[in-house]
Amino acid sequence: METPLLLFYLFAALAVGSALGMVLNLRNTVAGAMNLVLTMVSLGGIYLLLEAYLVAALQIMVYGGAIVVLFLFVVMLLNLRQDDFAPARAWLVRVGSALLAVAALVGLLSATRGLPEAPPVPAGFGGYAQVGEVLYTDYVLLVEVVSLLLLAAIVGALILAKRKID
Amino acid sequence: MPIEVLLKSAFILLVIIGAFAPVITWVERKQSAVMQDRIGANRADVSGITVLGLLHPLADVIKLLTKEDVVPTGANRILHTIAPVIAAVPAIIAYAIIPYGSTYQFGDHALQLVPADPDWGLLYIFAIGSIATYGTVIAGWASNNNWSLLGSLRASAQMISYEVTLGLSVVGCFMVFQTLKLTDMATAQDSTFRLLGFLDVLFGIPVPAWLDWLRLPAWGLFLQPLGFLIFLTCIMAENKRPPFDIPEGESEIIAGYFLEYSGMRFGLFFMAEFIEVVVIAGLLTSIFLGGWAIPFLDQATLTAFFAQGAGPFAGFGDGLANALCMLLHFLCFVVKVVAMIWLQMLIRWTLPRFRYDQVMDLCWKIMLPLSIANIFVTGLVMLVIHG
Amino acid sequence: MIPLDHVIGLSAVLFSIGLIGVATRRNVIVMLMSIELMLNAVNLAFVGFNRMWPGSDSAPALSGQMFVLMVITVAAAEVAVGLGIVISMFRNRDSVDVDEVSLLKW
Amino acid sequence: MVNEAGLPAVYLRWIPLLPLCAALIHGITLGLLRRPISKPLTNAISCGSVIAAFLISCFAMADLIGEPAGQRRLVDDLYTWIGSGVGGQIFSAEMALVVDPLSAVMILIVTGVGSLIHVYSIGYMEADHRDDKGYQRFFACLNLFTFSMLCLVLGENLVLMFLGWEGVGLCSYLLIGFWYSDRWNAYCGSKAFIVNRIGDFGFLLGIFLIFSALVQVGSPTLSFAGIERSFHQIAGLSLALPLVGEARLVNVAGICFFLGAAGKSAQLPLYVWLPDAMAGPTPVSALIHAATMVTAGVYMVCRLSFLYAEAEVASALIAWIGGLTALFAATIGLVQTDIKKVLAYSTVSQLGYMFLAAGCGAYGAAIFHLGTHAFFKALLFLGSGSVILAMHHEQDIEKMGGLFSRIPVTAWTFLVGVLAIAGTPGLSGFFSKDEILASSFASQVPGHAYLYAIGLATAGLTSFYMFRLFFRTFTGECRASAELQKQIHEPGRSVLVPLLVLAFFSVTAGYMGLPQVWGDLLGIPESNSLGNFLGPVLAQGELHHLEHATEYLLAVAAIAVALLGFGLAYLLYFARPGLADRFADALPAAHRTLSNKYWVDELYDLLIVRPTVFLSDRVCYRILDAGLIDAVAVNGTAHTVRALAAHGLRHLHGGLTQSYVFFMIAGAVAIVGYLLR
Repeated sequence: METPLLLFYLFAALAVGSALGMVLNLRNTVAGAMNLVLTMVSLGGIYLLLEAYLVAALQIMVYGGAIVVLFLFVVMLLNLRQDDFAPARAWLVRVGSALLAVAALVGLLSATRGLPEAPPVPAGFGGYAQVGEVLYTDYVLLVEVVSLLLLAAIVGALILAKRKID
Repeated sequence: MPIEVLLKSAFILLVIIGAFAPVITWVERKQSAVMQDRIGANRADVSGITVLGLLHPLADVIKLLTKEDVVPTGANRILHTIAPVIAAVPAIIAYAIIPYGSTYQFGDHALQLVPADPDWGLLYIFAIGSIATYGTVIAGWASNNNWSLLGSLRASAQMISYEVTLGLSVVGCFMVFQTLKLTDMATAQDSTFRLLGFLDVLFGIPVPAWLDWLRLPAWGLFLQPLGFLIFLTCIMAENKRPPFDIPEGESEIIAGYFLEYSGMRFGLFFMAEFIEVVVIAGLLTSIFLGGWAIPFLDQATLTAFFAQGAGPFAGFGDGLANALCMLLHFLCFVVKVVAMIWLQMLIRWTLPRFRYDQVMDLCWKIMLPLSIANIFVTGLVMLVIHG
Repeated sequence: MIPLDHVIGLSAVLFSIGLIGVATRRNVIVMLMSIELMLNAVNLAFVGFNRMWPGSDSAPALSGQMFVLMVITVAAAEVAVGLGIVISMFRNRDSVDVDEVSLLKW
Repeated sequence: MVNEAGLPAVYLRWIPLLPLCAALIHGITLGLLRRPISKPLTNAISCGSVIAAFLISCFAMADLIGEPAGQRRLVDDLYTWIGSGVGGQIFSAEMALVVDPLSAVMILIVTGVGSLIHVYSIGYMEADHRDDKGYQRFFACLNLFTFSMLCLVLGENLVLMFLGWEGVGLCSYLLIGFWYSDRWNAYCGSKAFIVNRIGDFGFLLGIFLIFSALVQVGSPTLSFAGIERSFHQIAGLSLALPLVGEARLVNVAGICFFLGAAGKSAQLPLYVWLPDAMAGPTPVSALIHAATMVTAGVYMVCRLSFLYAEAEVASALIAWIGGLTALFAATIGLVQTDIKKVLAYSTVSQLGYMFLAAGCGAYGAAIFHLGTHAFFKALLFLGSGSVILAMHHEQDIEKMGGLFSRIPVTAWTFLVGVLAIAGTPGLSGFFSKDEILASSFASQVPGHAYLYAIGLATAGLTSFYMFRLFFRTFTGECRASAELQKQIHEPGRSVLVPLLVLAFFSVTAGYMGLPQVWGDLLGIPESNSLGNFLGPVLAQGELHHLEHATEYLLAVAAIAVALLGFGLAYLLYFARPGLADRFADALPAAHRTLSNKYWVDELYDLLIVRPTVFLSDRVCYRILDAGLIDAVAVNGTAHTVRALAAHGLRHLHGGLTQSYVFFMIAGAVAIVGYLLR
């Protein structure tokens, strides 16, 4: 087996394993978050294999470096040591949802068989220069919209989390 | 090819980790002693020989390796164990893209003195730098100690805050050098610019030819002075050393996130910090000080001089000329790195620790707007120059 | 070469895991993390499909990666607001259990 | 054909913009900031802007005259207002202002008379005792009106003209109901607005018709020059109408446009609003309801003269309606006792004259009369305003009399106005009216002899009721109460100066367009300078050629009729004051009919207003809106949803977040399943 494929399976196994680790880890939210980081980093590796270099770097920087740290920060801020919740209400709904999700998975897996072989990529594909050029020409409106969204989110988060000074 | 990469990696690890990092601990002790008007580390001796205190790093290592490794009760054993590794590894692998020399042609083979040269260069540093945050955060949380947790909280907030500004501060350099690769940046800085050229470009006043010698190296330091200051501040804050050491804050929270660590685990945190000092010096050198470039003497001139120049160096041939050039470049790089390390030490021992709110204010209210303004001004100037 | 149906399949698997997480876990923070996982799974699919149709040298097609960038940004915004809600929720209820916040009904 | 592009003249924009800026300043300080500015500043801004506009208009006029006769056209193209395409053709309506001889005459009248009336308003509104807070509001509306009127006149295309058209309608409404605290005034304002809307609907239909016809022939445009250029293509088109059958498109469009003109210019059957519009302040009556706005219809017909020259049915209709309106309004004017009402009916009558001329194809004569009428009617209105001020807002001529010695300046200038409108030889009204009568005599409109007779009769009636007004107001015994008599005095200078200026022009304005027949008599070649000036932009209707002898005869007839009217008025109201009442008693039916204005208002009330109100109230409101839309559709939907939610759906909303997640997943799975089926 060639190296990229081997790496892909390695990363895929890591991603799935850590994703399961996150979802199934019932006791420890921090461990769950660390599992999530592992998933993110593995996905970053897979992006590299798929020649999406800038996306890979941003994946690790933003997801790994910012988003999950934020999760950890909140977990620590709230000092959630362990999840020791009582048995869930509405367990039927939860089980139903899980079953439905599995059903959807089976359907999706059966539908995505036999995709064509990927063609060779153009020069500079997925590099910062090319992505940046497309981003700030064809998709510049999208950038503006998203920046507005971010501004709104900043203000919203500030208002939500601000401690009221009485 | 892999062998060459391995060799290059081994070389950098040997030089940096094997030589620099231990020596830095000594330098720090000595420098602080000088600055505080005392004698400093001079007690460790092997049968009476102290060698200016240079044996202290050795003694440190022996002490740390032989100490008991304590995991507090109630701590999360796995995360407690992993945390120092997560903290140290990114610092070490960051060296991979710092060029300590240019590309040299030996016959058919081009030797590039950098272990890895990815297209997205600096983004790699930011990516692994963001991973390094976890080491600190996890360490504090896994210790099951309130002081540690407080240290982690402070560390996580401080590190993700400064990461933003850190990224923005080098955007100016990206724009000026038109690249994200550190190797290309160093090459771009291997030239000079007219000190009075701005008169010509911005105001259309011709600069007389007899003033042409009035030049500066095209270093990031001179092209992006504000960027340099912001970058230096932010990356020192990322390293959590004084004056940004509030996550450790001995007088407030004892030792912060690594309070519950002992032995070589503590040693790893300790080492990571010092390795990062070297990484920071390397980055500063590559981005702002021209890397391996010798000021006013670009590579082509130098090689040509050695290859067919006059005097005692005449006629070495291309191979030897390149080798000599490589040696000079590497020495130049080392000198600059040492200077930058010294600068950091100077700052670390000069300034007192910030308060937590001061650190945050500095980041969000001063550094961030300044870095954005820097980008704007850079863009404007480039627009004027390039039309 | 990496077979793309494996990439898409991995994406589907991760998405389902995230879905199960959202559907079954009661810890709001874990739910949010599961949503992040789902978003990541979708990103993976985007990158995979972009790899399948990368365009030509003269006209590289990068729509998939553009989408990923946007999704990452939106995810960041979502986390900022979501965690803000979590904090205020914890402040009011002293808990991050979704079952505890059930006042808005009927 | 005038050069369509025209000379660029960027200063033109300031003619309408200056009054607009003034109106905006007033609007912002008054409406947004709620800080009324001081009276002197208000005066300076309002009058200053209009006077400046007048000066710029003069400049434009000078520029225009400097050009050779065929190329007199100044254009200021600001920007493309409506840019669009119609079926592969580019269509654009420009925000462009055009000054050609026709609009040049109009802007001079609008800004010239307008600035005099602005100045007059300072004195009039200062002395107005009723509501001091409205001072700035009044000037804001007046400036806005000036802007709209200039927009109407200068507009390069039909849409821009329509903008101004609606703008003047709005300002007219605002100013008629200026003292809105009196319900009657508000009612009059609404009446004017609603009646005008009927006309505007016709105008709009005309625009649509012309535009669709132009689209049909492949040259979509709305600019006057463009329509004129492509007009030969649509001249032959016809239109299938219900009831009437095939009709020529130009006739239908012409009638539609005329409906708009009839609304704005108070012609039969839409004249009813103008007499009631006298509820507004007198300067408003002078500016809007005598000199400028009401002549917009005449201006529009002349502007579209190329269309009407082809549309003989529409032209005949215009001529007949104009003639009938002239006579009809004049008869009502005979018995009115409100000084402003008499003048209002006189205005309607004179507008009828103008339409008579336009319908007969003598567009130049119509504009000529428009100009002279603007001067003497503004003079008469301002004079009546001066009288009203002197009489402390008493408008009934039965309570006046003997004012000649008390307010001599007003009386003399009023007399000049009366003489001018009555057709005294040598004054402005004589020449313009004479030209209209001559052209109606010479026209080819069916029944033109009757039209001439009607015009002649109207001239006599005009002379009669105007002198009646003068005698009743200024001569004889003063019939006002004793304490009022003591307070009667001449108003201030800002009222009198405009009167004097207007009196001067009422006398002399006729010599601008001295008909050639009189020019020959006096030995002046090319004496009709106004007509020659307007000539290139107006179409020429087909008129019989008249010998000079015939024209002198016609003039003599007109003078005789005017003298007859004067003599009768002199006899009834000056020499033998009791005789008039005996006349009225002798013919009770006629007198009642005339004093009740032929019961037209009552007729409209019965035929149109009441059914409409009934329909809207009983059917549209109670059954359709309240019964069907509100009760069934709006509230019914809400009730249904509420009932459904209260009894079933709310149980789905259990407050458990993850049950919602379940539904979401179920939906997503359903969609995925459907897509993968």
